[in-house]
Order: sequence, then structure tokens, then C-alpha cells
Amino acid sequence: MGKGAALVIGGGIAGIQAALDLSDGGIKVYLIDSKPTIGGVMAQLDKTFPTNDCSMCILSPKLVDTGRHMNVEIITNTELVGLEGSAGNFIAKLRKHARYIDIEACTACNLCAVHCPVSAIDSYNEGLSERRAAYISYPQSVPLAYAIDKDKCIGCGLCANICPPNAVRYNDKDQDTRIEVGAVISAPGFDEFHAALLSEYGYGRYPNVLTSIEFERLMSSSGPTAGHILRPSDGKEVGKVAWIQCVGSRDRHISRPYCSSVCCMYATKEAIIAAEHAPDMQKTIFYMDIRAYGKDFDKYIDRAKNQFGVRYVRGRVAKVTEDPETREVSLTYETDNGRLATEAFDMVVLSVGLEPPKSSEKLARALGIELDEYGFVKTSTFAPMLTSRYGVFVAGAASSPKDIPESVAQASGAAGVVQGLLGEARNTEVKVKHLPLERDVFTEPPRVGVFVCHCGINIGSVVNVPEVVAYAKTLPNVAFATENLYTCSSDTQEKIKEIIEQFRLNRVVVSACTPRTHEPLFQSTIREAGLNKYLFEMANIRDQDSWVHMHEPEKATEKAKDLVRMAVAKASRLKALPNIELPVTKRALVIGGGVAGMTAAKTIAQAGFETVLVEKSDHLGGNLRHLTKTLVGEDAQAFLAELIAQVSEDPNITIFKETEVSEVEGFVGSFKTTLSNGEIVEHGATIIATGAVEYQPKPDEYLSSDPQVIHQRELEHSLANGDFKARTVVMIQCVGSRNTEHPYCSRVCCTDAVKNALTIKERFLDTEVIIMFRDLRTYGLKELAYEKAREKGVIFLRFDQGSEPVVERKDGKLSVRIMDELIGREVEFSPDLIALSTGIVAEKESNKILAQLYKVPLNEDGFFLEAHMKLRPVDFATDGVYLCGLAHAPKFTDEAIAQASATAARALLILNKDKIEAEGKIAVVNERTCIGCGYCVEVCSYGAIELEEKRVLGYEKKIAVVNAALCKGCGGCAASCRSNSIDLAGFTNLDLVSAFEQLMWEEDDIMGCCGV
Amino acid sequence: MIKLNELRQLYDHLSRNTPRNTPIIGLKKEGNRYYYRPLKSYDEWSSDVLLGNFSPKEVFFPQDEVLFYFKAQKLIESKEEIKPAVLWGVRPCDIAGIGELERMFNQIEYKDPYFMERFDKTLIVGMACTEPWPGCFCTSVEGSPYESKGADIFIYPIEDGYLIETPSKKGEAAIEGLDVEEVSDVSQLEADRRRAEDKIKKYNFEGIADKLKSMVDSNFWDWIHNPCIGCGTCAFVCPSCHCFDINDSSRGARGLRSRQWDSCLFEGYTLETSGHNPRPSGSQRWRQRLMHKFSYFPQVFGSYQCLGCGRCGRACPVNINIAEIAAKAVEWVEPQS
Amino acid sequence: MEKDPRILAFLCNWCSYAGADLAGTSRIQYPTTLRVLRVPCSARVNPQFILKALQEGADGVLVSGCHPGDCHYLEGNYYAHRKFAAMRDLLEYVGLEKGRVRFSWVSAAEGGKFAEVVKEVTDGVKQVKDTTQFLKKRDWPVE
Amino acid sequence: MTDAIREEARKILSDGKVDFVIGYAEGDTPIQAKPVFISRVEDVDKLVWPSFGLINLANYLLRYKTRNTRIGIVAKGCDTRSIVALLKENQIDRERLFIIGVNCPGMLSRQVAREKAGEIISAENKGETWSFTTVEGKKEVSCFDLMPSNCAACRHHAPVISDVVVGDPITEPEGDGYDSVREFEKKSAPERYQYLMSEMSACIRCYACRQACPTCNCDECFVDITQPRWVDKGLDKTDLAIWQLIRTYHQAGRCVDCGACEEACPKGIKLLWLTRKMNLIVKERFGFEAGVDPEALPPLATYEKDDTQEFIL
Repeated sequence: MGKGAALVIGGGIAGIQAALDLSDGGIKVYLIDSKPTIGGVMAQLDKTFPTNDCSMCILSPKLVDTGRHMNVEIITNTELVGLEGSAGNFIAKLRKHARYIDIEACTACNLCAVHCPVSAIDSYNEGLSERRAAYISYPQSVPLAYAIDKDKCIGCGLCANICPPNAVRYNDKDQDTRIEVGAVISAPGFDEFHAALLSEYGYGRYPNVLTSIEFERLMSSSGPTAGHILRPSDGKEVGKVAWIQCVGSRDRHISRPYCSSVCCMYATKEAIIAAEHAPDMQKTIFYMDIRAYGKDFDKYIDRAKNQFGVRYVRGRVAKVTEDPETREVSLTYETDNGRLATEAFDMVVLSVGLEPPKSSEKLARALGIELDEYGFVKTSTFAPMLTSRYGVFVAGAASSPKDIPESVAQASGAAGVVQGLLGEARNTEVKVKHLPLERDVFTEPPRVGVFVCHCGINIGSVVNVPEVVAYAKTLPNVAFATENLYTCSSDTQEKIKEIIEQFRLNRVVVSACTPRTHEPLFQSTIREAGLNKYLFEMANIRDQDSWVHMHEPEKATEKAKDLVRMAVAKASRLKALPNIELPVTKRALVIGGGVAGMTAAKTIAQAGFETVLVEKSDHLGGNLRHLTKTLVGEDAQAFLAELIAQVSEDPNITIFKETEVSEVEGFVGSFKTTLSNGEIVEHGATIIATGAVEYQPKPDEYLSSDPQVIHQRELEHSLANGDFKARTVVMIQCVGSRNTEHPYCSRVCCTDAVKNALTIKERFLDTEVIIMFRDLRTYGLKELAYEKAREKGVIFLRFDQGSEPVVERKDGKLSVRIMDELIGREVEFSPDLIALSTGIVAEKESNKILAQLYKVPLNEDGFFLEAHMKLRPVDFATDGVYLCGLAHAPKFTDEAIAQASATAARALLILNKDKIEAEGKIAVVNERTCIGCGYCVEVCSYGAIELEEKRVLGYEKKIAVVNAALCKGCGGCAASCRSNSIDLAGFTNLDLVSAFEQLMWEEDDIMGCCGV
Repeated sequence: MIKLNELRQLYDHLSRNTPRNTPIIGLKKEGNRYYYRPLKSYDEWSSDVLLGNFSPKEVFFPQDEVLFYFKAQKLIESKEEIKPAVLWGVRPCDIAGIGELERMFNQIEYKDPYFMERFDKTLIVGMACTEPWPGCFCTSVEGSPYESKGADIFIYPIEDGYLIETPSKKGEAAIEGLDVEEVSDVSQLEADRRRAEDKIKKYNFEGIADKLKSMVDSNFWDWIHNPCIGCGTCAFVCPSCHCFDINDSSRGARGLRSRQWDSCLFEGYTLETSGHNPRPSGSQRWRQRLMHKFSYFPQVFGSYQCLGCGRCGRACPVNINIAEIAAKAVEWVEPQS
Repeated sequence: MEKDPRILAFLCNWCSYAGADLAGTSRIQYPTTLRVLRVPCSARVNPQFILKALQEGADGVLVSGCHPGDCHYLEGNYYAHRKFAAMRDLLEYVGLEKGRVRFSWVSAAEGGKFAEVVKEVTDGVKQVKDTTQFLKKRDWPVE
Repeated sequence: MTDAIREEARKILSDGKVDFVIGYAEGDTPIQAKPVFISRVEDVDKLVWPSFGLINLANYLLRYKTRNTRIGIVAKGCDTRSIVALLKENQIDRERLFIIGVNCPGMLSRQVAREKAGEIISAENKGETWSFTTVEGKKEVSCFDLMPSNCAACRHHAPVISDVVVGDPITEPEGDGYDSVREFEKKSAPERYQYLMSEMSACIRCYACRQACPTCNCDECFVDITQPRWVDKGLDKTDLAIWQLIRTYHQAGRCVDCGACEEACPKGIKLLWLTRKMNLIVKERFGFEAGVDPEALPPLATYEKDDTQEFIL
């Protein structure tokens, strides 16, 4: 048996996710980061696309979770220097650099920084501001402890003298340690392209030319200007701003030929957020192709254009100059019709690309793994997380540029693979958490603590937070009220716990963002302070107040007061609810026998759990059966055959073909799914991997019924079979994608077309290939193939929606006409083959049935909708059900495999437990008044209520009895009961009525109501 | 005693000789029922109706009455100022009912200031019943259709007018200045009284107080309860039922305390916060009702707490007649089980 | 500052509340009139709440849940619909001014629709002549 | 009819099929029937088929919910529908019931008599008419004019379930009986609201309506619940209106329009004005009539996917 521990390198979002999934799954984690804090780049971002979630807000709960997870050991200021041994039994050599401040002793009181006489550049704010030599990266840092920048420190001793807990250690030394782990996940992230290398853009010379990450800090409420977008040259409001895309991307001259995958979207996001900060600001994005290939990305671009007036200009910027007087920056660029134009801007943002971290080579040597020529970790399509050394995995941007959800999926995926690898060693090195006893507050009068969050400036810039706090103090039962910059930060959690103790609070109200994301965090905080977690209530004054009433601060403040009043009223009524534990059936059900489903099943089975794999057709393999080779030439069918063999032979896996799900009962931990073959599967977790299908063009669409008009998929087959024959091939992109019927990008078609074009060019030099596209979306390293195709003479012609190519039969011959913007007139081709790049569409009807059975949602396009687009890419809001592959959205094989492994990791979190805690907010019966009329029994969709004979107050009577395991807490019974004899704990009639009654209170009703 | 040809004379005198805005409250038709309401004029008075559908108790003891208001810790007296009133044309049973209420609300240790202020400020003008109604049984409960006790002014209708008696000083003062002849021969009243009393059905309630005491565990209570649906009609129309419930109504720091009529037949009458109810069954609640009126009250105050107006029987949705029940109790022989 | 009507909204956690959050993350601006009470499901909303809210002084009430078929709890919104239909018709019968009690289905993906609903409901309430119908008047003495 | 009822009652009592029979007897005061509980064959002659029998005897079955008593009950068409409603709500066992169903031609109402004649001191039946002595003198009113609105609107004269039926079958009249509702709906909203408030503000909260109703069968009525207090105590107009509105809402799919509530009201409040509208709502929206189909689920405890949702944004 190997080690039950793993090493995770890098504390960015990928590393954090991997650490959490591993540790919750029973594996001890050492999380190392070279910086003094974890958080990575995501901690620097203001918002994330396409949900515009406040980045820190969604990251912070994870930071906090990681920081206080008893099975995650965070080791900061540390790098890996060597790795010995082999998978299962590695010895990792770590070098822990001196921090000069003792993490354990430091209380983050800030006095060292206040007294430090030395200034240093603040790297968290990208050099836009200064910090001291004694510093903390950002307020939500985990671990929350200061560090000393020894390069700047002059050793004056002021900080050591002032430090109350004597935490300063000037003589701190680098230390080498060795830890034993079974596997390694490397997630070192990326560096931004150093913009000064492209001197033509004036970065470093012109103060008003910024990088995108600098701009991000400028917009951030925690940034150098507290969220005001001001010109660095003179601190003036910015009226006109331009983004230049592909700075350090798609540029062979500077050895960055790959696409950085995320810049189109982040530039759009920055433009949208800038528009929110300053509605009158003019925003222009100069781009080559808009690569909005992700789920719902195109909708985001549309919103930027239509709702926020973002101007998109296709064209490469040729020259950047500065007016020395006004400090305006002028851009000279080539327009669509080839002419040059010049335009002046107050500020120019360079959308800098992503590249491997500078330390990547050193790290690769230490890990003993291979990198590609650009420094990205080498992986393969069919093992996207595995490096060249078995047992060492990679997640995040280290293997190719990628965005947050893909990094998260990869991280979970790597965790899944590690779980499989370490198998029975799991649960050997982890500790179990012991919470303090719950305080019995039943007899105490309510003492409510109210915490009002500024959320940086998300709330504070609209709602008058101090006024809300002062108001909260006047409300009945309020014993304490205060404001926080970030209520979700880890130091605030400690503060809340102290205040609960100090003021003997027995109810807590947090007035901040939405309970949908943050309630669990605060609930666990109050639980750690000894309060039952249900003695908690939130007032949503951000998503449903400050963000939607940005221009009405006074009314927003009034609304915030009302919401707080309601929350306090409800909180005052809340009662402690019992914790109910539910059993877990240690078996998984995977629906869909494509590559995603098989990968998920395989990973779970490897971790030692039974898995049932259900496939509706008579064969395994799904869409991968139609792929012959990958873009980089890997043999898809060989891989598929091997995977099918592995899955078929695994004794832990039972496969049902030609089978579908017909009935579902139960819930997380104990599902009971009836299959169409009559089989009943009891399982604890469910994975939906039902895939998607190829779009079938309508007969008149590009003459698709013509025998010489084929699909890209058929072209690939004919190239593989050798029956391809054509002198001119026209490929038409976006068939069934990015239109009114299917408004999303199918993601893979551009790359597919390029791949097939390259194959043609390699074998049939004379065959002309014309690709007609809208935006060529060969993101990431796929860009290399696009570049190669251009080199090989593939012709690329762009068209806009509405002026699609026209395909006709003229005198028996195929004709394709298209408007060539460059020369300004229509051109005509007479190909002997047309290949349509057909999109990927969801199987709406069957998805809908499954969605209803498992109570999970679909998006407008019929794909399954994950719990959170950014940070929960493979989860559903419904516990115990997970999602991967094309059922989620169009994607490539490697992405599907990463997701599939991720679902396995998530499912293993359930299967690894013996019991799971059930929701306490369930129906309760007042036995005294229940007359057993049975209305609640009828309206309960879960069969959770039955009528039983019971003896109540000395009388036998038939009354309703609730099955706590089946009750989902919808409250339909409570609203159906005439005599209130059944009620919903946590949302009782009294709770709700009290809340809205108090909403209607006038000032006169409250004044004079003192606190407790 | 004085004699009037027209009762209007007395009415007008009272309305002229009382402070401005003093209401004269008498039976008045509203919808198709009769209530004690301030009369706008003598003509509004429904002089032929002996008994309103509801008793005059609400004049002294309103169904819903604010006791005081509060804000935070501060109390504010009820804002309503109680003004003098004249209660016009009340029948002897109802006057007796008012008397029973006064006994309850005017005890040595506990005085109800709300009731008492109204009581003290009200001039009660009673009137004899020459034609009692079916269902009346005042004579069985020590009353009489010609009983003037409890009234300040009492009217005896006679063939050619009205004789006016003033049993109280307050009444005497009130008719001062009424320029009419004093009559000394009132002997015909005795005959009138007998004639009226004879029209009333007489029940035998003899020994009922003691009999009831012996019937605590009797099946009798199930027998009465059987048809009863447990509504509050009988108690609400009764001139002497005085149970009330106290409730607070608040909104934040502000609020009020008020009281409302209650009924011993309500299921929640004795319900305790714990959910325990000492009188969980209708039979037990009926036992309370009957014993209160015919046993406990006579023991404590020496008179029945039922005045024989018969309103409850007329109003009861299932036609339960308390006189029949009381009479049945007197005769009750426990069935051999 | 002009006094807004005060509209009490019961939003189901899974669709309408999420839709309201989405309006927030999308920064779609809408009237400041809504005061939201989160409930697990529209089926949790007892129509009695509506009467009680009107009596306490709500100018309007909005109940919003998942679209038919989307209910997180399978069919809660169908049951909810029947309850609301019965109460709504009854209120109309007794002359409740139109526009004060509204119902909507808003999904988690419909931030825009949520904002539209708030606008429409707000406009509706603003057109109501007398929002004191059913208001319990408390003419309590001031001091 | 009286004889037929007595005969059936005698039979089941002497056969020992039931412990007692619940029926009507003559009342002590004019134009009123009273319920009686007959357990001995010799008392059977107390039973009558009354003229003024709007009391719904199914109400009394609730008391015997948890006892093992076998009960005979005289039940009009509407009363049998109440029994169906109670059976569906598990409030009584069918096996313990012997239902003497009556093809009921309709009852007369004290409330209507009072409206038509005034405060009645005594009354006398003269075949097709009733002669009343009132405080305002003598009045004669035809039986037809004394029929309450629910009996006039009744379309279910025959018992829905029974063990034996007495009386001749009655031809159901034309129309659905909801004309009064539709007529009222023609009034303007302010007029309707005005009516609600003036009618309901007469309430004195004696709860006779609730107590007379078999389907007002909660052990604790919402009006008595204090946490939360749905309806404040006291006589505030809005509280009174809400009390009846919620009571009506609770009657959705359960009210059989027997008229017992309205007949019981000591203030003569028009309660059926509300409940009949609720009956029409469930009939038109959900195709449901209370107590008519013993198999159908109560309308608020079920749904159809194609329920019209026209009012939802």
C-alpha cells in the first residue's frame, strides 16, 4: 500500500480545488505555494466572466475552507526541489524559504507594516501601489499572517520591537524538508506575458498603457484606487479606453504562437465592468478573432455589444503613440477594408497572454517531467492530467492556457485520478474533525448579531453601510451590529466567532451577498463557535440590492434596512434544528457510455467502489467512435478500444447496454434508480454523461442534402478510409452554431476543420482548401495548427452572420459565393466537395426527462446546467448528482476526460463517507393539532409523509408522520395544512410571517425598541 | 310615581336635560335584527320589541375593548373618554343582567374600572313587559316582568299612558323638572304584574344548586353536549355572561392590550400554553356553563346567573334551551348503565 | 425622496431567487420596490401570507417560482398554482384592486425576465388607487 | 317522509346495526329543528323530517372519529356530500356508518323567514305557507319564499352515498345554480369590496359558522392560532374580512353548500356569498365539486399539468 497523502504544488484555484477534493476524499494534502499566501491570480481579479461574479467573493469561501481544513497542510514560501521514488511512494524534497515572521504567532494586527519605514512595490496590485517591507498580500490572505520582504528590509528592528506577540524572526532561515506522498498534482499556474517585450505598444514608456491585470486591480475595490478607474498619468477619470488583444499571444515573432484562450473573454469582462463603474466611458476592443467558445460566452459578448455599448474592432494595431501634452495614447490600426485609421484614447489596456511560469523549467526538473517547446507541461489528449512521469499530475494553466472552470475541472479531475491511484491508502493519514458541543440556546432570549458587509465596494459604494449598521442596532433583539470590508474573509470568520462568544450571541445575521453561495460558510463559522448552524440568516443586499440599484443609493440603503429588519425578525424566531445523518450506499451510477461516462466509471472503480454504467445504445464509445485521430495525431480508436476493454473487464463495473433510466427515487447517499430493463440500482452518487449529438442541417441549409455536400465528420472518415478525392474543398463553419436557433459556439468545429484541412494538404498538395468562418476559434495550443494551415496554403475567408456563403448547383456544378471583405467584392468558388462544420446540439427531449428524474436544471440550449459556472463546473445544485462531457456543453475529448475524472472525484466525496448529514430544514408535525386529514400526504412529491396511529395527549389518533430522510424541505405540506399542524423547520409560518410583518413596520414602531 | 300620556315626554326631557351629546341608547332595528344603539330620535326606538337580539351588556362591557396602549415601557391610557349615557327601555331581565355584571366587576378586592365608569355614568331607564314572549322564563329565576330593581327610572305601561317610577336617586334627579302629575294610586300595577307573570312558562329549579353539585360525574353532561356545536352564540347574547379574554396586539415597540368576550363553550376556553386543556370535552365545558350559572354563582352571590330572558335558546343554531336543561337537571336520574 | 411602493416578494430558492441573483450579477437595474423573502419553493407560500401581508401594509405581493416542469421539488409549483389561483380569484371577487397580488414563474437563467417582472409589478402597484385596502388601520395614540 | 325515516331508524336500532341514530326533532322555539341522538327504539318517534332543517348532521360525526361507535345518520343530499368529504379526509370510517339518505326537496330558513317577516315571536304552518307573528304584526309567507339560497341553487338533491334512501327522487333544475355569483361579479370592484367590508364587519366572532360546518374540522382553527397570529383578536374590519376569506379558502373543494354556516350566524351574515364563489372557482378551474365523486382527489391536493395559468407572469 502506498502513501495516503498527496502533494499539491501551487495554491491558485486549481491547487485549492485539488486540495479540497483530495482531503475531503480521505487523502492528506500538503499544499505548497512559493508565495506567502495561497489564492493565485484569481485573488487578484475583480470579477469573473460570464457571470460577473465578484472573484474574491466566490474564491474566498474556498480559501477559508482550505485554510481551516484539518487535512490540508498549507506550506507557504515553499518550492519543490526534488522528487524521488515512484507513484504511490514519492519522497518530495521541499525548500521552505524564510518568511521572517512566525505564522503561528502572527495575529495580522498590521502594526509591523504601519511602523515599517521601507516602501516596496505592491505586487498584488501589480505595482500600481506600494506596500511596506513587512506586508500581507491581500486582506483575505490564507494563512492570514504577515511576511517580510527581505530584499527591501533594512533590518531596522522597528517591527520586531513593536510586534505584540513577538512574531518577527530576523534570523529565519530557509529550511529543507522531506515529505512522503503517494502522488503529486502540479498546479503552478501561469505568468502573464511581460508586455514591455513588445516595445511598439509603449508599455513601460507610456504611463497610460496598462496590462489587463493592472486594469483588473484598478477596477477592484481592494485595488490602488478603490475601484475608481483613473489614469495613472494624472489621476483623471478615464473617458475612452481601448483594449488591444493578443499581446503576447498568436505571435510567432516573440515565440508565443499559441492562443491564450481567455483574453477575449476577460477583455470583454473588463469592458463590461468598466461600463458599470463609469457608464459614459467609451470602450473599444481591437481583436483578431473573438474566441467566445465556452458555455454561454457568445451571449456574454452579445450583452457587451448590445447592452454595454462595447465596440469591437477587428484589426491588428500597428502603432501606438503618445501625445506628450495630453498623455493620450493614439492607436493606428488596419480596418476591415485594409485602410489605416488612427484614434486617440485616454487609456490603453494590453490584453496580455498567459505563459508558463518562469519557474516552470526548474519545477519540471525537480518533478522529473517533460515540457513542450513553450514550457507547458506535456500531456496527451487521452490523459490530460498525466505528465510524462506516472504519479505526477498537472492541473490548470500549466499544461495550456485555460480559464477558471476548466482549471477547476482539471484539478478535480486530477484529484479523481489520484484517488484511483492511491486506492486503499485513502483514509489512512487523515484526521477527523471534532466540533465544539452545541450551546443550548432554547431558553435564552434572542441575541442577534448583525454583520453588514461592504463587499469591497460592491455594496459599500451604493448602500450606506454604516447607516445600515446603526439602524440594525435599533432593532429588537439585536445585541450587536458591525460592518466588515469582506465578511467572508478568513479573519472575519475568526472575528465573528469571537464576537459570538463575547456578546453571547445566539443568532447571527449576515447582510451581504447571496445565501446561495455564502450561507454554508457562515453556517460552519457559527457552528465552530458552538451555535447550531440553523441559527443563521442572511440579508441579500448585494445581488438583490446594490447591484441592481446602482444609481439609487438612498433607496438602496432604505431597501437594505428593510432586508436587514426582515432578516433579524426571522432570525429572532429561528430555532436550533437537529442534525440528521443519512446512510450512504457505496455505489455509483454513471449514465452514458461515451468516453466521459467510461472515464468516470473507471476512475470510481479504481478507487474501489462498485459502479453501474448505463448506455442507451448497444455499444460503448459515444461520439469518440467517429474520431480517427486527434489534432496532434493520436490514434483515437486505439485509445477507445483500450478504454472499453478496461471498463468491460473491471470487476467493479457493471455495464447495462440498451438501457435507460426510467424511475428515480431517493437522494444523495441513497438513490434508487429503476432502469428500463427492470434492474433496480441502489447507489449513493449519480453521474450524468449522456453526451450530445451532431447537428443535422436542414435539407436546404447549404444544399446539405447534395451528395457532394458532406459533414466534417464524413470528411474525416473518407480521409481515413482513403476514398477522399477532390481538387477544391470548401469548408463552411458554424453550421448549426451561433445562430438564432443555437446561439452558442460548438467549440470544436474550427479545430476539426483545420485538422482535416491539414490532413488534405499533407496528402494532396494540390487540393485547394477554403475555410469560410466567422471567428476562427482554435484556442490555446490549437492555434499552432491554424498557423500551420495558413502556412500550408489553406485559404481562410471570413463572413458575418447574415451574409453567410451561398451554396448552389449551377449547371450541375457546385458553386459557393462569399463576400470577401478584404477586396470588397463577392468571390465565387466551384468546389467538388463542400464540408459543413456541423455543430453540437443537446438532446433536449431526453435531457429534459433525465433532468426531471434527477431534479437538475437545463440551460436554454438544452444542455445540463451546472451548479456554478465558475467554481462548480461538474456539480449540480442537487447533491450527489454530477455532470461531465458533452451533456454539459460542447467540448474536446481531453476536456471531457478531465471533467469525467472530476465527477469521479466529486462522487468519491460522497462514497467515501459512511454517513452524510441531511438537511435539518424539514417538515415537522404538531401532533396535538394534526387531525390526519392527509392533504400533506397528497401534496408531498417525495412520499415523505404517512398517516400513522399515534397516542397523543392520551388519545389514539391518526396523524401525519414525516420521514426525515425523504423530506426535501420544500414546504408544500406546510402551506397545504389548514391548521398549521405541519410546518417547515427553518421556514415556519411564524418565521415567515414575523419577517414580513416587521417589514411593514414604520420608524415609529421601531424607535424605542432597545436592543437586548 | 308620575304619570305620562306619552313616553316621548320622558325621552325628550332626558335628552334635553342631559349634557350635550349624551346618547340615549335603546333598541333599534339594524338590518333585520334589534340592537341597543344610540337613538337619533324617539321614533327610531323599536318600542314593541322586548328583547334585542343582543343584550344591553355591550353598553357597559363592549365586546372588544382597549384597556391601554403602550410604547416600549410606557403605558398610555385608553384614549376613549367615557361619557354619560342613558340606557332607554331596558327590560327587567336585562337590568338584572346588568346587576349580575356589576356584582362581578365591582367586588371589594377587584374593581373593573372600565366597566364601573360606564356603569356609574349610565342612567338606566327600565320598562315593564306587559306581553312577555314565548321562551321568557324570568319568573323561574326569581325575576319578574314588572321588577324595577336596578333601574334608575322605570316605566310601567298602563292602559292610558305610563307610570314612571324612580327607584334611585339618580333617576329621581333625572326626572326633576318634568312637569307632570304625581300619582298615588298604583294598585293596578299589581294586577298587571300577575297577568304578565302568568303568561310566562314556569320551570322548577328548586334545589338545583345542590343537585348540580352532586352531578359532577353524571352522564347528564354528555346528554346536553350531544347536540351542542360549541359556538359562542349563547354566551355572546347572554346579558350576564362576562367572561373575557385578554390579548396584546403589538407592532414593534407599540401596541395595545385589549379584551374580548369569551365563551366557556369554546374549545380553547381553558386551553393552556402547554397544549394541556383541563376541559378537553364539550361535556366538561357544558358542566362548567350550567354549574356556573346555577350552582357556583348562587353559592357566591346568592342568585342565579341566568335572568330568564331566553335569548340563548332563541339564538342557538341547534335550539338548545338552557331552561329546559336546568329543569332536566333537577329531575335527572342517573340511568342504570 | 419619493416614497416607493413596498412590494413583498416570495421567491423560490432554486429558480426565482437565483434569477434575482442573476439580475444582480448581470447588473440589470430595476425598481427598488421589492422586498424579498426567500422560500424553498413556491409551494411553501401559504396564500394566507398574501392576505396577512396586505393587512400589515404591503402595497403589493409577488409570488414567484419555477416554470411548470422546472420545480426543484418536482411538482411544488403545480400545487402552488392551484392554491394561488383559488386565492387570487377569491380576492378578485371581493373587489381587491387589480395589480396588487401577482404571480410569476422566473427561472434561474432569467435575470432579465426577473427585472421585467419587477418593473411590471411595480407599475401595476403604482396604478392602484388605494393600496390601503385590507390595511389594518392602527390609529393608536401617539403619546 | 318522517314516517319513512322513523321506520328505517327503528329497523337499524332494533337490528343492533347502530348504537344510535342522529336525526332531527322538533325544536323548542318556533321554526327550528334540533338534532337528536336516538339510542332506544322507543324514542324513535321523536325523529321528524323538519321544514327548517338546515343543520348539517354530518357535523356530529366528527365527535365519534376515534370512538368505535356505530352510527346511523339521517342525511340530506348535501349532508351525504359532507360525509364523502369527511371520508376522504379520514375523519370517519364508512363501516361504522349507516346512512339514511333522504331525497331532500330543500329546506326552509329561519334567516330568510326573519328577512321576509321580521323578528318572529311565533309561527304556524299552513301547508304551502307559513303564518308568522312578529313584533311588527302577523305575516304570511309562502314556503317557496322561505327557501334559502343554497337550497334554491342545489343541484345535488339526491344522496351521493347511503345505505338506504327515503323520499321520492327529485328532478334537478336547469342551470348550475351559480347565477347569484355571476350576478354579483357584474358589480364594480369598489362595490364588491364595499359589500365585503360591510357584510363581514357585522361578525362577532362567535364562530357559529365554523362550528356548524362539518368540514371546518380542524382541532385548532387558524383563527385561534397565536403563532403566528393569522387573525388578530378583536373586531377590526380587516381581521373580520380575513377571517372569512381564509375560512372560505380553506373550504376550497370541501364546501358542499349546505347552508349550515349561514343559518347558524346570529348576525345573519351572507357567508354563502363567499363559499359559493369558491365552489365555482374549483368547479370552473379544476372541474371539481365537493363530495360528489368519492374517488376524486381534493382539488388543492392534486393538479393537472394543463391547469390554465393565465394570471401568471
